Amino acid sequence: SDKITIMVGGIEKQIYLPAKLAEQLGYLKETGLDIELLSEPAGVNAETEMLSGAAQGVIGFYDHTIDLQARGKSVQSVVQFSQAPGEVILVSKAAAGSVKSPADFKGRTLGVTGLGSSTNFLTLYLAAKSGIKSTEFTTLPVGAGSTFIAAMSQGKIEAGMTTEPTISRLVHTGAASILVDLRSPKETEKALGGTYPAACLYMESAWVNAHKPQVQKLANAFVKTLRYIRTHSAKEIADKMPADYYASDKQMYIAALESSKAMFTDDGVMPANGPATVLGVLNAFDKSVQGKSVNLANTYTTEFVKAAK
Amino acid sequence: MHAMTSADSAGLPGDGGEERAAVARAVNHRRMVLFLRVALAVVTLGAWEWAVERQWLDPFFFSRPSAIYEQLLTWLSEGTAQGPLWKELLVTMEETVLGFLIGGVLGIVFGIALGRNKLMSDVLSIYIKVANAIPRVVLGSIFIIMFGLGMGSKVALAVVMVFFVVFGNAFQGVREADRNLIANAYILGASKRQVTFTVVFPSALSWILASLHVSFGFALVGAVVGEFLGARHGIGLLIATAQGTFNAAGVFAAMIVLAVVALAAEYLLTALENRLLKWRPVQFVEQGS
Amino acid sequence: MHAMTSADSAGLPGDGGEERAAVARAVNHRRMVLFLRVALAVVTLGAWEWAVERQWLDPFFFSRPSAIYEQLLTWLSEGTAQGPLWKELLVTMEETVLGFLIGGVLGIVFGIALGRNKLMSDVLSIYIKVANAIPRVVLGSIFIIMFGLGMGSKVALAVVMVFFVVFGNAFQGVREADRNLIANAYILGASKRQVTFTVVFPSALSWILASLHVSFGFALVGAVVGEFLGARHGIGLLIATAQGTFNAAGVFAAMIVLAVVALAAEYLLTALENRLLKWRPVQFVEQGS
Amino acid sequence: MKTPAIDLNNVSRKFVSPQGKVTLALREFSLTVNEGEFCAIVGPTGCGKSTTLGMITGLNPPSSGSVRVFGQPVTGIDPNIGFVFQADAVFPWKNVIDNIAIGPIYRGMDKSAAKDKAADWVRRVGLAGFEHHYPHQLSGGMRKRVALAQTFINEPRILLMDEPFSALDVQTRALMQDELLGLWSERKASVVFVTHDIEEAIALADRVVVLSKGPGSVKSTYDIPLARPRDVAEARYTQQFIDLSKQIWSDLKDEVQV
Amino acid sequence: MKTPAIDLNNVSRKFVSPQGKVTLALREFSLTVNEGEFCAIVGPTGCGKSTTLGMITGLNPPSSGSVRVFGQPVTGIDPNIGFVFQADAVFPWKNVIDNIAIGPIYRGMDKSAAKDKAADWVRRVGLAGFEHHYPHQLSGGMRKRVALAQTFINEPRILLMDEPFSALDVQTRALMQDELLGLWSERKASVVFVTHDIEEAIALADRVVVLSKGPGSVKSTYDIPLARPRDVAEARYTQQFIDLSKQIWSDLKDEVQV
Ligand SMILES: Nc1ncnc2c1ncn2[C@@H]1O[C@H](COP(=O)(O)OP(=O)(O)OP(=O)(O)O)[C@@H](O)[C@H]1O
Ligand SMILES: Nc1ncnc2c1ncn2[C@@H]1O[C@H](COP(=O)(O)OP(=O)(O)OP(=O)(O)O)[C@@H](O)[C@H]1O
Ligand SMILES: [Mg+2]
Ligand SMILES: [Mg+2]
Repeated sequence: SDKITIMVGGIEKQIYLPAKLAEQLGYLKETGLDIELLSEPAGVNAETEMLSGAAQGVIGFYDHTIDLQARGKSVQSVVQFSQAPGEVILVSKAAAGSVKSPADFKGRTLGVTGLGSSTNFLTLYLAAKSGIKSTEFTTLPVGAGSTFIAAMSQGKIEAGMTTEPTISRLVHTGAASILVDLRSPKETEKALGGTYPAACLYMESAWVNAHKPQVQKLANAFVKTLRYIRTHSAKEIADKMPADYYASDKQMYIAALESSKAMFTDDGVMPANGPATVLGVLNAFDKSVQGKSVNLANTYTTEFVKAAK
Repeated sequence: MHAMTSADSAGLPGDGGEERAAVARAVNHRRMVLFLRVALAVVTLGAWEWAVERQWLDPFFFSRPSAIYEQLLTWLSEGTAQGPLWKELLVTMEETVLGFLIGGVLGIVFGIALGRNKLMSDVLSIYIKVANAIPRVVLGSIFIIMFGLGMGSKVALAVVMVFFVVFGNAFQGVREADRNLIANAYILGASKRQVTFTVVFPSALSWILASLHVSFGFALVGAVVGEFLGARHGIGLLIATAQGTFNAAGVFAAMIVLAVVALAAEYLLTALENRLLKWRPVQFVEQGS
Repeated sequence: MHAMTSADSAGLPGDGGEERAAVARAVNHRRMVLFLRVALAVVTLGAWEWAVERQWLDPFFFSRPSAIYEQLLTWLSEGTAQGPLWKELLVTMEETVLGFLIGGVLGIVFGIALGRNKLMSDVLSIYIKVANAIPRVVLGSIFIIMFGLGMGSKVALAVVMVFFVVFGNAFQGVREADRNLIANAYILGASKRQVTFTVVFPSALSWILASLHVSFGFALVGAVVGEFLGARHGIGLLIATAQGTFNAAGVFAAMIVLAVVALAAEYLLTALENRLLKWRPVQFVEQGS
Repeated sequence: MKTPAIDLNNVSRKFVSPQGKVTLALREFSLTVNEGEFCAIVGPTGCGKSTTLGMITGLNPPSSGSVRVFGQPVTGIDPNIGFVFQADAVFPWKNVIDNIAIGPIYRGMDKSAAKDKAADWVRRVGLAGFEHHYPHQLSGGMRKRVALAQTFINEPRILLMDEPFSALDVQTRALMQDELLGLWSERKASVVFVTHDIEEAIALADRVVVLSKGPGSVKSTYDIPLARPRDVAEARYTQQFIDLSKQIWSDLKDEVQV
Repeated sequence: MKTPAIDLNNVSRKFVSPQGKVTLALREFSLTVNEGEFCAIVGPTGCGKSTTLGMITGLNPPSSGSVRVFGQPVTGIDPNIGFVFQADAVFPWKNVIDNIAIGPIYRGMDKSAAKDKAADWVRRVGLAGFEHHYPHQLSGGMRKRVALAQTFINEPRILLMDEPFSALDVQTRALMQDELLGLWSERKASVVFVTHDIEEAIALADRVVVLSKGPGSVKSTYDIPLARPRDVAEARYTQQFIDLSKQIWSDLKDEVQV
C-alpha cells in the first residue's frame, strides 16, 4: 500500500496532541496503513506540501480549508480534533493594569504568530467585536515560543495571542496574565459567539474521494484517540507521550493539558455552528476570502467519523 | 564575476589599424554577451510561461512570469501591504549592508589575526568550525532573545552568514602569502605589524574579495531569514506574507527585487576589486577559449 | 584549520640532540594548544553555569551546561522522541554528506568551467549571483514541491548552501592560476583539457579546499533547515521539538551533536588536504610568532 | 627557396597599462631564422627579448606586423616549439620526474614509457637522486635544469630559450651547452637563444643578433664563422672569437647609458 | 681581536621531506666574514649557497652548529642585514618607486623623504621612466634591478646577495657592480656574494670561497690580492687574475661530475 504522509503543524504542540498520541498508542499501526507523521511548524508550508502532492494530509487549523476554497482548492476536514482554537490572549505584567479587555487594544502593539495566521485574524476579530478597528492598533508577527516570550519581556508587545506551552510558561512565571481564553469551548463561545473548530485533519477532497477506505481507517484511529483523551487524565496522557515533549517541565505540561483538554471533540465530528463562526472571522479580515462565496459544506465531512467504530 | 575586467592582452586601444580591430572585437564580444544573457533570460521566462500555459507547471506553486511582472507593477505603483516597495527594500538593504560590513570586517580581522598567529589559530579555529555548524535558524531565535526584534537580530543573522565565508578565505589567503615576500619584508626592516598590513593583507586580498562576492548574497539571505522570524518591514516579511497567502507571484516578485539588489552590489564589488587589484596582470587570454 | 600541518621548518626528526629539542618543542606546543583549548572550553562553560547560577542568564532561554550534559546523557541512554540518537544523527549525516558531495562537485565543475571559459562566465555568472541571493528558506519550500518530502529536498537544500561557496572559490582559483605555468603546459603540448586538469585544477586546489572547509558546516545547516520544513527523523527535528517544548537544553544538546559532526568532518578534510597538498612547502615559521 | 623556420616581419609590440601608459617594447623588428639555424640574441635588459620569444610561441601576439613559423602565420601554440621560460615555470605540484615526463604524456605517450624517457633526462641534467623532490625542495639552478629537461625531452623542431643557463655554475652550464648542441645538431632544430653572456652567444650560435635598447629593434647581426663541431672551451681563446666578442661588446656598450 | 661580522661555526642543515627523505644541504660548514670584508661564494648548483645565506639572515636556522652575526647568535632577523634573494621577491602590488621606498618606510622614515630617496635609486639602477610600472610590467632584468635598489637603499652593514647580477646584461651588470663596490667601500659593509661567474667573483671580492658539491662544505678559499680600487674591466686581463681564475675553475671542475 502507498505511504500516507501527514504534515503536522508542530508535532510537539498540545493543540495537535491527537496526532502523536495516536501514534504512541499504536492506533496508527493498527490501521495497517503506512502512515508517516512529519512535523512542519509553519502551517502554510504544510499546506503547500499537501497541495503539491508531497503529503496527503495536514493536521492544522480548520480555517485553512475555507481559505483554500476561496483560492480554488478543494480541501476538507475529515476528523475534527478540537472545537476551540486552544489559543489565549495574554497581557504582559506591565500592561495588565491598563488592558482589561479587547476594548483597550487601541494604540497597543499586539503579538501574533504571523500575518495571515489564525492568531492574527482572531485578534483582529476580537478587537473588532469590541469596536476597535484594525488600524487603531498594531499587530506584530513574533512567532510562537521563546521569541514571543522575548518580545513580551522586552516590551515589544503589550499583549498577544499564542498557544501552549507559551501560555503556561508566561502565566507560570507571572510575566503575563490571561485576557481572553480560547482554550475551552465555553469561553470560546462567549468570546466569539460560537464554537470555533480549529485543529483537524484535513485532506484534499479529490484524494479523500479516491481513497475512502484509507481515510476511514485514519478516521477510526483518530476518533479512538479522541475517545482516549476524553477518558483519561492529563497525567495518564502525558505518560504516553515521548519524554522530549515535556523534557523541560512535566508538571507544567500536565497542567497545561489539564486546562486545555476540553477543547478536543469527543468523536471528531464537526460542531454544528462551528464553520459559520470561522467563516465570520475570516470574512471580516482575510482578503482572499472576502467577497468570495464559500460553500461551507465542502470544507468538512463527517462521513468518516460518523462511521468510525 | 568581474566580467569586464580582463581585457584582451593583445590589442589595446591605440592608433594602429589592428588595434581598432581589437577594440571592435571587444565590442563584439560585449554585444554577444549581452545578447546571450538576454536570450537566456527570455528563453527561460518564455519556457516558464509556456509550461504554465500548457499546464505542465501549476501556477499556484510556480506562478508565471506575466503574473510576477504584474505583481511587481502593482507593488511599484500602489505599494505593498506594509508600505511603498522602496521603503521595504530600504529596510532590508540597511540590515544587509550593515551585516555585510560587520561580518566582512570581523571575518577579515579574525582571518588575518588567526592566519598570522599559529597558537591562536590552533586554539581557536576548532571553535570557529563548531560555530559554523550551528543552524542559522536556531541562531535566529537566540538573536531575537539577545538583540530583540529590532534591526539588531537581523543584522546579527546577516553577520553570521557572512563571517564564516570571509573568515575562511582570509585565513587561507594569509597562509598562501608568498614566503619569499614575507621574508623580504622582514629583511627590509618591517615589523610584524607592517608585514601584516603591507604584505600579508595585499596577498590575501584576492581571497578576501572572492569571499565578499559570495557573501553579499549570504548577507541578504540572513537579513531575509531574520525578517521571517518577526519583523514589521522588509522584503522578508513581504515574502512571508506572500507565502502565507499563497501568492506565488508575490514570492517570486520579491525574489526579483532581491536579485536586483544582489546585482547592484555585485557591480559595486567588481568596481572595488578593479581598483584594488589594478596592479595585477590582465587575465591570460588563452588560445581557443 | 589544519592545525597540525605546519611543522617547525627548523628541527625535524632526526638523530641530533637539537633535533630532539625541536621535537620536544613541537610536543610542547601541541600540549599547550590542547591545554588552552580545554581551558577555553572549561572557562566558557564555567562562566555560563555560573551566570545562570547567579541569575544573570535565564536558563529558560540559555539553559546551562549541566542541564545540557544531562540531556545528552538521556538521549544517549534512552534515545530521543523519534528514536535512538545515533539513528537521528545518521539521517542528518546522510543528507549532509550527500549534499556536501553533490554541491561540492557541482561547485568545482561549474567554477572551473566558467573560470576557463570567458564567454560562458560572462553570460552565466550574473545568473549565479542572482541565484545566490535567493533566501534558502524560500528555496526550501520550492524544493519540497519539486523533490517531495523525502531526503531529496534536504539534500537539495544542503547542495544550494554548499554550491555557491565552492563555486566562488573554484572560479577565482582558476583565474589565479599562474599564467606562466599555463603557458608552459600549452607549449609542452597540452590540450585545453589537459591544461584544465593538470595545471588549473591543481592551482585552484587550495582555493577549493578552503571553501570545502567552510561549506561542510553550511551543508549541515542546509540539512537541518530542510528537516525543519518537515521531517520524521534527524537532528533538525530534534531541535524543532526542543524549541517547541521550551527545552533549551535540548536545543543546545542537539547543537553539540552537530558540532561533533562538524569537527569530525574537519578532521577528515584536513587529512585530505594534507594528502593533496603534500607538494607544498611547510608553512613559513616567522620569528616572534 | 626554403621557407624560414621563423619569420618576424616588421613587428611592433605595445603594452598599455591600465593607467593608459604606453610602453613600446619592440619597434619595427624583423628577424628570420632558417631551418636548422642557431640564432643567439643579446641586448640590454628590457629591450624586448622575452617579448620577441613570446610572439614566436603565439603566447603574446604582436601589435602590428606578421609572425610566421614554417611559413604559417602564428595563431595558436605550435607543438613544434619548445620554450624555456626566463622565469620559473615548472609545476610545483609535480616532482622532478613527473615534471620532466609531462611533455611526452601531454603528447600522448604512454605513462610508463614517458617516465622511462624522463628518467634518462633526469640523469642527463644531473639530477639523479632528486627524482622525487618537489620544486620547492630544489635550488634555483636545479629547478632550471628541470625546466631544460622538460623542454629537451620533447625534441622540438624550434627551440626558444630565454636566458636558460644563467642560474647554472660554469661546469653544469658547459654540460648543458653540450646537451643543447647535441640536440640541435642531431635533430637539426632551429634555435633562438637569449643570453646576456656574449661569449656564450658566440660560442654556441651561427648568428648573433644584437638588439638596441628598448623599444628594441635589430641593431646589428654577426655571422659566426667558427667551425663546427666547436669545442666551446677552446674556441674562446681564438683571435676570431676575441674580435667578435669585442665588437659585440662595444655594440652593446653604446646601447646602455644610465 | 675584532669580532667578525659573520661567523658560521660547524653548521649543518638537513631538510626532511614529508615523505621522510633526508637531504643534507650543508655539512660541517664554517665561514667567517670580517667586518668590511667582501666575500664571494662559488660552488656547483645545489651545493647549499642559498641555504647558507638563509642561515645568516635567520630565515632558515641550521640543524646544528652556531651562526653569529656581530658576535650575537642569530635568533631573529637582523635589521643590519640586506639580502637580495635569488628568486623574485619584489612586491607585485607596489610600483617600482614604492617597492624601492618601502625599506626606509619600514624603518620609520617619513614617506615623502623615502620617496625622494627612492627616486634617486630608481635613477641609479637605470629605471628612470619606469617609476610607475608594476613588476609584472617589467622585464626579468628590470625586476632584479628593483630588488637591488630595494636592498641598497637601506645601506645595510651586512649585504648578502644571491646571484644578483645573473639576469643583467654585461653593461648593466658593470654599472651595478660599480654601485655595489661604491656602497661597500663607502660604508665599509660586509658582503657575502654568491655567483656562478668566477671572474665576477674574483673581480669583486677580497676572498673567494669555493664550496664542494652538495652537501656543501668549504673546499678551498682564495684571498684575492688585487689592489683596490679595481678597474674591473682591466683587472680581468692581468696574469694574476687569469691564474686565479684557472685555479678556481679547476677546483670547481672536480666538484661537478654528471
Ligand atoms: N605586461 C606589460 N605591460 C607593460 N610593459 C611591459 C609588459 N611586459 C613587458 N613590458 C615592457 O616591455 C619591455 C621589454 O620587456 P622584455 O621582458 O621583453 O625585456 P627583455 O629583453 O626580455 O629583458 P630582460 O633581459 O631583462 O629579460 C620592458 O620595457 C618592459 O617594461
Ligand atoms: N625545503 C627543502 N627541502 C628539501 N631539500 C631542500 C630544501 N631546500 C633546499 N633543499 C636542498 O638543499 C640543497 C641546497 O640548496 P640551495 O638552494 O642552498 O643550493 P644553491 O647552492 O643555492 O644552488 P643554486 O646555485 O642552484 O641556487 C639542494 O640539494 C636542495 O635540493
Ligand atoms: Mg627577458
Ligand atoms: Mg641558490
